[in-house]
Amino acid sequence: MTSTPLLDASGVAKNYGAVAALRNASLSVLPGEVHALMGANGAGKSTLVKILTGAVPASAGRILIRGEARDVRSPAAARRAGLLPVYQEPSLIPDLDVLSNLRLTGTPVEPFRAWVRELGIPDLDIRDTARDIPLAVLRVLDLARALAVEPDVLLLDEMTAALPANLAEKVLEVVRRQGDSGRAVIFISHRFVEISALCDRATVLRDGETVGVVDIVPGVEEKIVELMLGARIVKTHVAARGANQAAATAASRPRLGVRNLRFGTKLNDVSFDLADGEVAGVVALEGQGQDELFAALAGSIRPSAGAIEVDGQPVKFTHPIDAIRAGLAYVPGDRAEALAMQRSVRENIALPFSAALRNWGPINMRRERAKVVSAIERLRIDTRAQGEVQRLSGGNQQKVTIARWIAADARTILCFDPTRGIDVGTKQEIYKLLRELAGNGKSVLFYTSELEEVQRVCDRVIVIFGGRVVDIFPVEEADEPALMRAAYGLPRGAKADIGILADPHSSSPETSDSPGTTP
Amino acid sequence: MSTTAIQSVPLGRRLKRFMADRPLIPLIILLVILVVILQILRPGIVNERWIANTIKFAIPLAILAGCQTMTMLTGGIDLSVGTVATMSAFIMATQVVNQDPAVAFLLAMMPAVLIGLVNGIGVGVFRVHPLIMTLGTSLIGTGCLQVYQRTVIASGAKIPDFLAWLGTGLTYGVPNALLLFVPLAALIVFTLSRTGFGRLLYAVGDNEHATRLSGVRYWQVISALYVISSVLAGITGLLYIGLIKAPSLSLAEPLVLPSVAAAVIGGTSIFGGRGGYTGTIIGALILTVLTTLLTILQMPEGARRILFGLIVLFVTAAYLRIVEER
Amino acid sequence: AGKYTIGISNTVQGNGWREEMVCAMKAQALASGEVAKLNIAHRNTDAAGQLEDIRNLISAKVDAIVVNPADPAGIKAGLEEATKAGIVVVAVDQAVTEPSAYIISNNQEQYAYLGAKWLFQQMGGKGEVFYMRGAAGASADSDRDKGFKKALAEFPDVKVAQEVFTGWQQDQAKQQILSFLSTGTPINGIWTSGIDNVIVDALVESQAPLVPIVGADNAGFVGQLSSVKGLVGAAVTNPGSIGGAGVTLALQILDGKKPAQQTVLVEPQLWENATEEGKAKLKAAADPSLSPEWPVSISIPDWTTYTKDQIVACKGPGE
Amino acid sequence: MSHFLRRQGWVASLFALFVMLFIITRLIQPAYGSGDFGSLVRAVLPYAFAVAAQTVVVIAGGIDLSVAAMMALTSVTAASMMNGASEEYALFVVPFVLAMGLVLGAVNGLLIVVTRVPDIVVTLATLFVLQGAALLVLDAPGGAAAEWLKALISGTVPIPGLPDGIDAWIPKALLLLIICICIIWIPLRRSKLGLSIYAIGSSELAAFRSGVPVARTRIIAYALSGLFAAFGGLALTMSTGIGAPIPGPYLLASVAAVVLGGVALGGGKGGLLGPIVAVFVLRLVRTDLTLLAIDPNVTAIIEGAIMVAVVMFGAFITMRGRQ
Ligand SMILES: Nc1ncnc2c1ncn2[C@@H]1O[C@H](COP(=O)(O)OP(=O)(O)OP(=O)(O)O)[C@@H](O)[C@H]1O
Ligand SMILES: Nc1ncnc2c1ncn2[C@@H]1O[C@H](COP(=O)(O)OP(=O)(O)OP(=O)(O)O)[C@@H](O)[C@H]1O
Ligand SMILES: [Mg+2]
Ligand SMILES: [Mg+2]
Repeated sequence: MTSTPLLDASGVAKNYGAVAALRNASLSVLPGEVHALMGANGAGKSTLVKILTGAVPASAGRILIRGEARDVRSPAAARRAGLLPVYQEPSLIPDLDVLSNLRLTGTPVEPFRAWVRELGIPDLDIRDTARDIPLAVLRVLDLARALAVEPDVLLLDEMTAALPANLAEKVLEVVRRQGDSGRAVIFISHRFVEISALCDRATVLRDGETVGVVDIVPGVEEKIVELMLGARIVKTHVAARGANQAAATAASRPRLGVRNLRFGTKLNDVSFDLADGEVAGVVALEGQGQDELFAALAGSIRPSAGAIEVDGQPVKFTHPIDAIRAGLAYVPGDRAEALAMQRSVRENIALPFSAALRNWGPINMRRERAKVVSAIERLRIDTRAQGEVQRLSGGNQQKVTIARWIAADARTILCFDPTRGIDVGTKQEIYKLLRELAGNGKSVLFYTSELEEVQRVCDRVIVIFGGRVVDIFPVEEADEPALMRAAYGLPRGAKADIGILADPHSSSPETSDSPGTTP
Repeated sequence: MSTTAIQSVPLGRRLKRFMADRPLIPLIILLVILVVILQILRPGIVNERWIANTIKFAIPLAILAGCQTMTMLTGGIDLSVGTVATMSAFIMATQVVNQDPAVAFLLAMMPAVLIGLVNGIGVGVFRVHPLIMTLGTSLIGTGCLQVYQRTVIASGAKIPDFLAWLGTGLTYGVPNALLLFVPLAALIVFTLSRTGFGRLLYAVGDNEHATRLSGVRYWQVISALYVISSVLAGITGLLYIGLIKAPSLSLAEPLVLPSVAAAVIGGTSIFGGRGGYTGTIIGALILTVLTTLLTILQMPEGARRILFGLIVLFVTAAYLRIVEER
Repeated sequence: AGKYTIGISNTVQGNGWREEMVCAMKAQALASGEVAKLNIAHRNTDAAGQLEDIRNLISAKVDAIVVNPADPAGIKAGLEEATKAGIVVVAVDQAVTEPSAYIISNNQEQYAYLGAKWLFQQMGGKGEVFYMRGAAGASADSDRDKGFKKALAEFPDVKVAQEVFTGWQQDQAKQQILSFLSTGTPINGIWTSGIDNVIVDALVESQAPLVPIVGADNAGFVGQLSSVKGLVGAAVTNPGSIGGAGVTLALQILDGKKPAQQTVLVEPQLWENATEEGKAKLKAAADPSLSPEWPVSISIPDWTTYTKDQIVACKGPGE
Repeated sequence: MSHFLRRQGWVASLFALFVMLFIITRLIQPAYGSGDFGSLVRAVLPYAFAVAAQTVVVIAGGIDLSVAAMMALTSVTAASMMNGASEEYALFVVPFVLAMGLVLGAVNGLLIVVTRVPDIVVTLATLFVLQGAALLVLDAPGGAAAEWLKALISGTVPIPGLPDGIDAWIPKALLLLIICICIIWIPLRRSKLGLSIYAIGSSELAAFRSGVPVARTRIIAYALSGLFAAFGGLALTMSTGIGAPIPGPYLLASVAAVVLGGVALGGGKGGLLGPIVAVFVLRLVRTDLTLLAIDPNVTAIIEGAIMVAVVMFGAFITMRGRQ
């Protein structure tokens, strides 16, 4: 293929004050290609997308669209040039209903509806206000809106990160077909499975610079990781707990007990235990009640029936502080929910220290500093832009939300999809961290939308479907097909074709960063 | 990640970055420019006496602007400070005629605490927008003051000597009011930067949901905040009556809008999460000097107001330009 | 015992003068024994708001409306409607352009002229005067400005050193005078539009020379005229009790005793402390028991019949 | 249906409150009739325009502190231009003043966009500027208004096909208000521009990324606000027949009515109907207080308490709804 690239950017640079988000990035996308853009957290992927689509002006660089130099100054101009993004954060107007959002962007309604159905959301009411729509669905709508105008180049920034497996699959299918129809897609993801299932080539960014363009062939992952991380090659073996540990945890009294928990129509009867030193995974498709379960445990909502026990004592939470006092710390999936974006990393981490009325007085700065710094170091947070959390990259922001509870030394951590949008290196760190915490006797309840993580980190898997616990089984039995079937509410052992992730050909290269956890 | 290389940056850029990191400096420069203009227009005006006067009038404004700074940090605003200050001043001046000063003081501070509490509960518990809540309580307070005023028409009024000393007195040419203000300002600055409560104000204004997840009870923070704001306003009222020495039913009302302006000029964001008190103090000084400047100018009142508006806009815009990065 | 309902409309709240006016209305209504109920609309608003109040009073079917107009011309339509509805309309303090309305008013132009003339005489017919006006754009202020300018024209050697608008706000006035004093500009006299006691305070505090000052008959200032050593000044009466007179006039008309002309002007008096005779007047007038913002002339001979206790109690019929 | 209720529920309850107050008014003063209602509408008129001006910018995520000053300036300009001029000249004055409001409003928006100073500060500054300009136009209340303009808001017009009994309840002022607002608001609300105004209020970033020209939309929102304020200024001149350079109490009243009317101060939510019904409610409360001859000092307390109570009640309802 020697056709001119649809999009050709070179020498792109972007400075935010003293921070250079991009130094010398280049990207060239051919027609009919699904092109992966990869890089560690903070490498500048999102920034590049924003520049290409006119959301942010570049400090330097040249952008050619179909061989012509174009100055894309605004998202509207990019749209006219045939470039449509789906950004890392949802960009529907929260207070307008879906229909108005479509009219605002001049999106035709019928194609949009068709795409929405295709993407696996059959019952969307387009008079619903965007604010009331769950995050995952919003992302899909964002995508459908872009698809509806048949863009030449679709730019997807971590499109699948916040999606449950069933929706993610549909997205991947649709994206692949885009490539087949002669259009191009720029696809950002930290999940190698997706990259290898989908993409033709990958451009790798490191520290704001393009460090390589590779063809996606089986086994290339190793190379990409090397490129992405440069000298910092991490090869951690996050082993699940050993057998002796298993015995220990089984014997001890449960740290957290959930008994017949109900909440409205979302949670119907959830019961399980969480032991000291255990990491329990929660697996569920989108909207099966996992949000409510975590919210109830975090004290954000009051369950309508059932009981929560901590160390065998029944507890009632009326406010998150009650849960925190009982040692339960909640890390929400959406970092924007957890962070004061204009404040410093330090203040964000130290926030729980001042929460209680009796801690409103003068702060012991030395002690605080020590704790904060140790948490920062433990999570390896990139502190170049620590004055304001909003300037950190998405992944580093995510780390701050966890660091807070490490600093506060919480005994039980409720992690809701903590690795959403985090690069492989960082993911490894977080897995290790969670295991380490468990090793220190802490308990972790861990919901993840990436099934393969379950095997890495968890001791046990709790499967929720339709607001009920449908299965609980040890990690040894939790291979991806089994998890997938369970998540769909199918009995264990049944066989069903459930999409490309079950396809052995596309998931087989997934070895580079999942060393030997599958039995 | 590699450290960013120290490049040779042009001087102008470096200067700008230097000032951006210390937002107080450009504000002080703006203040000095205004003073210099004043001195050019009326040579000799900038003398010891003028400085003392300016400080005397800037202090009540600065304290009220402190109330605005703190409430604005949480994304709120306190429009009832004018009424609260007036109430405590009026009650003090009328009660001290027949009461022990200490009793009069307590009586004077009572409505302040009460209004602060009502504001706090309205905003913190019922989630009424602070603008409406404080506007409402300020209307209610004014009404109550009017009713109260009728019961004391015959008793006359008196300004306690201590307040007059504090409000107008000078010691070695230095206004006594500084004795109250300096510790108060230090306390506010310290509270905002080095206490848990101050941290929470910023955090609540930035992302309330996040603070909730960290275990912060919003209503506690907000109630405490509005009570503190009201108490500060009450104290301002007492100081102000010592300065003006004429109790009236609208004594401190004219300070309300300028107090908001002082906080904003000083760099506090009206949307919450950003700002500080030192900037506010300079903001209050800038406004006070500006008022003098316009009094001195011989021009029609209309033109004077136009100039005032334009200068406020220019000062804020210039300040933003300097402090803003990029 | 009374039979009439009287409506009152006032558009400035929280100012001592206006409060006294309202209390005088109440006290007079009570003292007359002819009024069953007062219906008072008393708030801070503009001419359009006063129109609303007047129309509400018409809806309330009052027998007479006593109004301190926000503007002479701006409420014409409302007053006309009131007259058409058979309601007696009396404007106090300022004139109105509606011909059917009766007016009993302090003569604002004369108020300024009298005070300014005395002041310029005290200054020996020459020198610089600090001219502290009321609120820019208020009609009482522009009337007073006419009187001041008239006096100024009679003394060609008197110059206005500085003209400021106090907005009838004490804090503003004090800040203005202090700023002005610190410029060191010499002045020979100060004319104020009724914000007076804070000016004396400012002069005393800053140990500036006490130049002659003209103010209004506010209790605070009248007290200062007798008590502050070395202060030469004059208080021009601008009785808030004019409100009581308005009620009396309305009742007279309701009782069928129409006055000879539509307009009754109450002429101001000047009390100065430069002569023994003036001092005696001041002494008689001074009333330290009053709130310092209240004018001391709490009654108007022939027009008001209440006692001091009644006006100070500020109670109307049925309260 | 549920969409409609969720969106219009607040307006509907406000309207119910208004009807209830109206019934109370009739109980207090059985003779309260169509003429009195006409008075109410005339009192509402300037407030309604002020609140419309405020609503537009609040929906766009801003606030306009210069509303009352803009009304004063347009009012004195109209009054001084019409002073001693012919009746026909007013035909020129009205569009001139409206255009002036539009342009000055746009300047507000432009300053906000260009200086990047927060809207609250810019409009505070223009508040002083406009007030000063009003004082330069007329240093004391004065001027005049054409008779036909004044007649435009008094009495009723016979509407063909309506019985007189009903016609009497539709005063000209109400028609004028409805027409002026409908001509501007209804087409706007349905247009892409209207959506853009909601969009920048709801989330500026999302709006920008959806291709909305944020700066232009903001300027237009402020221009519209200026236009409505100019209508308000004209309404003042029409009802009083003069222009007064000191702004009336319309600023705080407009903000209060915006919130009472269910428009979130953060922007992006609500409509124009709610705030205008809120203005009717507030004015009728005033009438009732006067009819009841309540102690005037207590009326301030009552008005404040009602404002706080209604908003608290609304907040309480939303809180309940959320749980
Ligand atoms: N507005 C901003 N101000 C200052 N620095 C910024 C800003 N936005 C991004 N940065 C910095 O630019 C760098 C690149 O950020 P970007 O969001 O593009 O990373 P990313 O590759 O998308 O990372 P992630 O995978 O975590 O989303 C980071 O170091 C970040 O701190
Ligand atoms: N300002 C601070 N700086 C650093 N660490 C702090 C600070 N305040 C509290 N901590 C630490 O955070 C943890 C929780 O402190 P906190 O005082 O909130 O205890 P708590 O869990 O509420 O106490 P208790 O369980 O006794 O009620 C402790 O480990 C404490 O040492
Ligand atoms: Mg990113
Ligand atoms: Mg990411």
